[in-house]
Amino acid sequence: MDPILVKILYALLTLFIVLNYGLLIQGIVPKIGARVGRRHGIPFYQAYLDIIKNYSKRTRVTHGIMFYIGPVFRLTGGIGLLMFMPVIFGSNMFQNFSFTGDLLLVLYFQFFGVLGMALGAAESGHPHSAIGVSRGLSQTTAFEFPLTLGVLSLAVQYQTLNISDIVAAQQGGFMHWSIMTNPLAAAAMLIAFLGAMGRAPFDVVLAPQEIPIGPPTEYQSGLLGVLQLNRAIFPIAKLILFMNLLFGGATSWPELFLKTFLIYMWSVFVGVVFPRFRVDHSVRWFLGVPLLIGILAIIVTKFF
Amino acid sequence: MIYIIIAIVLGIVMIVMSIIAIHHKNITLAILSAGGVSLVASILYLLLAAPDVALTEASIGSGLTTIIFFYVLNKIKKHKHVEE
Amino acid sequence: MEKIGIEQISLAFGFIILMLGLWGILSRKNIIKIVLSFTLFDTGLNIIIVAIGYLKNKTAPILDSAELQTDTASKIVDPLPQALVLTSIVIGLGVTSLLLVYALKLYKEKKSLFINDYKDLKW
Amino acid sequence: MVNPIYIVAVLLGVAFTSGFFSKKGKNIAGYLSMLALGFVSFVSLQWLHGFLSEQQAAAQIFTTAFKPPFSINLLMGKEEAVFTSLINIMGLIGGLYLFRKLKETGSNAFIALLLLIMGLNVIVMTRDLFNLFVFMEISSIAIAGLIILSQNVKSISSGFKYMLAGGLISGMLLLGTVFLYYFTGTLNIDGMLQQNLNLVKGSSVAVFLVITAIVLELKPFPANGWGVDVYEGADAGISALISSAYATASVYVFMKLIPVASEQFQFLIAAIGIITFVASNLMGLRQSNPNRLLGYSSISQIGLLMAIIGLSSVIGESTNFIVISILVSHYFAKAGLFWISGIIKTNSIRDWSVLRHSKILLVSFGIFIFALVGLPPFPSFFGKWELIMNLSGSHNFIWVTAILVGSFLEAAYMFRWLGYAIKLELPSEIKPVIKLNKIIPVILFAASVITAGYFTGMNHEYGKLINYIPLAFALAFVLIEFLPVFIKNTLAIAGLALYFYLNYQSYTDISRIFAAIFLLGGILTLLAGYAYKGKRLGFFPFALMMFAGLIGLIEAKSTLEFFYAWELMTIGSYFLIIRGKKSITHALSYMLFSIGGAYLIMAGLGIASIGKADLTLSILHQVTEYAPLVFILLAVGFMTKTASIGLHIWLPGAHAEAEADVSPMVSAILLKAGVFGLLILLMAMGEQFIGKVSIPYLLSWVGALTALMGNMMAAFQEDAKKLLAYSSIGALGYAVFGLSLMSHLGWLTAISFSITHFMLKALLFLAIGGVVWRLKTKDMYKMGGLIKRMPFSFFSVLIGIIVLAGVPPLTGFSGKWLFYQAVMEKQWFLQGAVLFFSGIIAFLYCFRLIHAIFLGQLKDEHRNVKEAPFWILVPQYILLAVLLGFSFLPGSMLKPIGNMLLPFLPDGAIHWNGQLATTVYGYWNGKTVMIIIVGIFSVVFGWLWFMNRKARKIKQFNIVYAAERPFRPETTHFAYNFFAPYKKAIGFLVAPGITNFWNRIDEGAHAVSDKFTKLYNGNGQTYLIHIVAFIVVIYLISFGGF
Repeated sequence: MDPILVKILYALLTLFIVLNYGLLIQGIVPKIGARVGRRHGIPFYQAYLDIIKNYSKRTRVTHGIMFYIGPVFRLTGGIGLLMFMPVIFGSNMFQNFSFTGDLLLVLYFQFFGVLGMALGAAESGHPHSAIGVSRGLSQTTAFEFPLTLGVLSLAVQYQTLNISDIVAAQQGGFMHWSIMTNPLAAAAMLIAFLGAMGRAPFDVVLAPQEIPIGPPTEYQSGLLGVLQLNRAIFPIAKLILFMNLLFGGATSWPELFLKTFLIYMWSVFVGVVFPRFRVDHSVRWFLGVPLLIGILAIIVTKFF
Repeated sequence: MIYIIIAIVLGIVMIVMSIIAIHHKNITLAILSAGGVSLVASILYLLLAAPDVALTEASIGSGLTTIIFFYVLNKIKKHKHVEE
Repeated sequence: MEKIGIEQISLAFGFIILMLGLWGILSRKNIIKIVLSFTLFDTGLNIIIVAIGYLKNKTAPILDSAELQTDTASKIVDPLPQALVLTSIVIGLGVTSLLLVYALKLYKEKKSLFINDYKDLKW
Repeated sequence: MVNPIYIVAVLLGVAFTSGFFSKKGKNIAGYLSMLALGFVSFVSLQWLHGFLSEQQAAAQIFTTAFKPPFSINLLMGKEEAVFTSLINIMGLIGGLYLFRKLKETGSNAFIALLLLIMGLNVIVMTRDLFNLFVFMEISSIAIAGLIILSQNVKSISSGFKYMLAGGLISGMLLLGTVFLYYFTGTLNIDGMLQQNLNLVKGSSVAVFLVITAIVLELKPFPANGWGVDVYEGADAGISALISSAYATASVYVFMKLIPVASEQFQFLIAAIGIITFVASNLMGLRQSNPNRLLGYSSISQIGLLMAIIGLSSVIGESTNFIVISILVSHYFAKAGLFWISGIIKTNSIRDWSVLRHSKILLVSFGIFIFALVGLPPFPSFFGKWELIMNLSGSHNFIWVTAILVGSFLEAAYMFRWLGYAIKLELPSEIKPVIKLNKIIPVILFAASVITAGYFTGMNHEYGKLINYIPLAFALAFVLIEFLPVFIKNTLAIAGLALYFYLNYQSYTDISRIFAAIFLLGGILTLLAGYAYKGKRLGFFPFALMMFAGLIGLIEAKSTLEFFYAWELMTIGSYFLIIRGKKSITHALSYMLFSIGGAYLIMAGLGIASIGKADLTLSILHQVTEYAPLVFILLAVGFMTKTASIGLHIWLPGAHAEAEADVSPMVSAILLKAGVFGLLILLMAMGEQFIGKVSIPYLLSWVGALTALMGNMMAAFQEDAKKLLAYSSIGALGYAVFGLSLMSHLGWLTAISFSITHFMLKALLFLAIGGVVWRLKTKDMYKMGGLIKRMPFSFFSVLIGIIVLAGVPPLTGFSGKWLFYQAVMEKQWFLQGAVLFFSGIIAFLYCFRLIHAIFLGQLKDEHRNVKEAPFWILVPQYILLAVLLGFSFLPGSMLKPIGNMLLPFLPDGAIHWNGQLATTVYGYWNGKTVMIIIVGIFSVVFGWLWFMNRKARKIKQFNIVYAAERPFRPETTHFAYNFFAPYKKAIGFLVAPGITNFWNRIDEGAHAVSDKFTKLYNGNGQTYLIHIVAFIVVIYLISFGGF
């Protein structure tokens, strides 16, 4: 078979696994939260129900071309992010298309979906969408700064911007993981990770508890379904990225599930413990201590 | 020696007249004193072997200038008169 | 020390008159007085020039007598400064009269000869 | 040759004859006088021609049979021919200008004019000191006579002050003359020069008196209140005579006599001159009366000449060239400006917008100001250049600094004035009466100063190498201004295209890239010009002048050519910028920063030329002394154009207020000139150090902070074009950073980034320009929902911002990717992180730009807005096509650039395999990334489209709005202060500190100016005290051992 075709098929397989994993996590995590709070909670397959419901709605409305394309951008961004990353270390099958670009491509490609989504949401003309975008973008710029410093610190440490190489360098036991070899960078990145996941205390962007304020305000039916698919894929892609950079990657799917789940739980725990930040607070917060840690990480790796 | 004494006397006269010309409140007297300085100076020129300069100074520096001053002064006075 | 001659004395008086004139120019507030001080200033200047041109025991640079016709240059005083003074006196007259014309015109404008009144242009 | 004695004879004869004409005959007296002045002009010009064609030797003319010292002798040499020509022509043309006024007064007035000119002629020609005194007296009496013609109290009192000061000064001169005679036994200047006066005992006091008197004639600071008052009080025509003819003669007298003084005394006078120059220009800052302003300017220029002549022993043989070129500019310009002032008759420079009633006067006004400030192609440009080269070439940095500071101050008030004339509202009540005899002199002098500039250039060693063809092409458009835009635009495009076609092969590699940006970019932006209707007066000459300058930068071989081109570009762009509606202050600050930068460049090139025989640009390769200083001066100079942090405040306003197609010109193209300059500098000088700190390292921080500040400011703008302008500042910060890396990758980043930025900024400015064109507002919150009305513009902006933000797969990412490889290689991570942060902030404003304008709610008043004009869209879509092409095949652009850099930075750290780029750190395949993303996108889109093909399009207000239905788009469109939380969090970082800093400097200068001018209290007597005090102080300095 044509090697390209094989690659595409394996990529689709990856996508399928990740999608299901993402959807399940979406259901399981609230379920755990509910059980801890001694409530019954939603069924773990709730996310599947939502998607099916959205796709089977008969009323479908659109505000215009950008409104229509926005979710496409969003989902392309999520899938693309996954596609440009090696998922399972050492497995030829699950390298996806990571040979076409390095860490930088991944870092910048995150914004592809964000920007497209923001544009789509903006066309709806709903002020709440715009407010959500404003909040989201503001917060993103803030946590990206320590994140980048951390990533740069890793790049300095490993003298490469190639994700596979970074993962390779961490093999051989957890003492080789970046989180152990470069704790400062890891700290900066993991703090930034909280912002990237968009959970409490940084969830004012979507404001899930209130009447919907945030980019997807106007979306419904199939369009919302696309967004939900992305909401399943995109966080997992990010988790995989952090896993690759900080926790030595994964050599098999179970390892991947375990590591990503634990990383995910880190943001969940923080979210449970801390109250929500307002955007101006979170911006200042990210540009405070986390930024200093990031700078320190750079200095330490460069000079010591 | 006598020339020197004369020169000194002339000089003192000139200084005195200059001071009058500058400080006296009566403008007519002042103009006359200034003319006087010129006149005395022309005598000094004679002593300094410059007769032609002396002549010129006496006629122009002393005479003509004083006349012009009075002419202008008159015009100003007339003007003042008309105004009043 | 050289013996003091008439030219040194004249020079000194010339300077004194010059300075008095300058004093008048700088201190008087009446425009006519200022112009008057200018004539004094000029007179002092002229005295200085003539005194500089004067060399002792020489006669005037007018070649009328026969004895002066020979070896002229060593017997007469330097004629040049005297010529200069003549010119200077005439120019002085011109300047003085023009100053007076200005004084008159100024008076016509503001009915005042007080120089401090003419500060329309400044800064 | 006509014996020059006839100059005196004819003038005197006609003056006497005129005396006989009664009031009825005053016409005849007038014509006769003009005839006489024409004749003497002819005589002196004939001599001048003789000298210039080198057929003539200098001639001595004796008035009697004796030789000096017993007789008065006149000399007609080359300099005398120049100066008498200037004086006589001024007499003739100035007489023409004053003709009606003189005729009203009668034949006496003509006599005064003739006597003045005669006096000045003799002053120039005579070699006899006493003769000089006499004719100076005659001239000043004649001037006093002319001043009194205007029967108003200002004029008369100023004349009186003039007479008082003149009396004192001439007394001093006479005293000095007599003393000199006493000590040397001669009145002949040549005779004095033969005896070495330094050895003659006691002569120093005499020399002091004579020279100080002459210096006082030249109105040194602060003993010059009388001079300023005369310039203001006298009739403008007479002020022109004083400034151009009388001052010219005085300067020559000074030149003639200065060798008598000792070298030390010459330096003292030079110092006085430079103090006068700086102080007068400083005081000029706060003037609002045009004549008084011109007076200060006149005095300052003469002060400069005084300094130059005093420094002649340092400057050497080019002194005469410098003096004459600066003097000639001043002569034409000052006469012309005074004349224009006389036509306009206003008391405030704010009323000079009335000039716009007469285009030709406005043009002349501009020419004179440029000539005065010393911009090309006018004589003073070459003079000032030569001066600075000489002084800095001989280590006289303090003088250079003072001269440049003074010149800068002069430029400040001159350009403020020009701005007023071009931009301020027309006062309705004033309309100048323009008489033919008054306008002809102005035009004549304006034309002459250009011609003089050309000849000065031709007489300069490097000036004659300058390629004047592009400038001539630009100026030719002045002649066809009456044609409609369509034809002129076509001609301009054809001209640029032809020039590029003919020459691009002669440019070296990197120059060719910039030539393409400049010229092809020019053509693209000019295409948008077809959208304009009518004639578009004043656009094409200046646009093309800017392009001429840009071409010149590329073609420059010598330092002078480079500087000439730099200044030319500045002039052209200044006029482009000032075309904008509210751009008066922005254009001024643009000009001031440009001029300041240009002076730094000039000083840098001057210091670089130390010890070099020929001044080609290659001297930068071999700077031995003060290399870091040269580097800093040039770098800061270039960074005024790249608008780096601290020097950026001119840019936002200037670019925002400009017209739809001018903004891309000045933003996308012009800024690259600074990048080009920096590139040349870095190529030539390499890395320099201050102590142990590398200057490029400092530069990298400048770049990083510029990017951060620019982008952050952009995020908070409400004005769409201002947003783009700040974004340009930020983008140029990237370019500066890239250059500062001094590595192959760094430069590759910088150059490719420059190309990309050129395209996307042109694209965005054109698109937004088109929107502003239709909506007549630049405030984004007043727009919204325009995607429905202007889909093509929307698409341009969409692609533009994706490229700008550097999101893969479009070509903006290639810049980011390269940038990181370069940062990794150089290990400058902190700067890199700052730049990354600013790159993220770019998302904020990118989104805001497209959201507030095209998305959200459509306003009621925009429901019928049309798409942007076709011709504004054309260049956009050309650019779009190129951008998308590059995105698909980034290697095709980057690889050739990398090859071009190999000769300079041989370490080609990047390797290409098809479209796959690899460095030590990473890899990237633009083409594959593009294919993958497009693939995923189409699949998702296809699927969504399939699922939702029956989606219903709903109306504008049909949104989930808490069970309400909003009706007003204004309240529903969330756009104003879009990033409020962000501003609250870190807005303090963009508090206008730098603007305040510059404002405070400006205020400080004005306050000092105010203090200084208080010296001139208007009292004639005070002025006399100044004079006496001046004499005493100078005496104490030169004899008292101070």
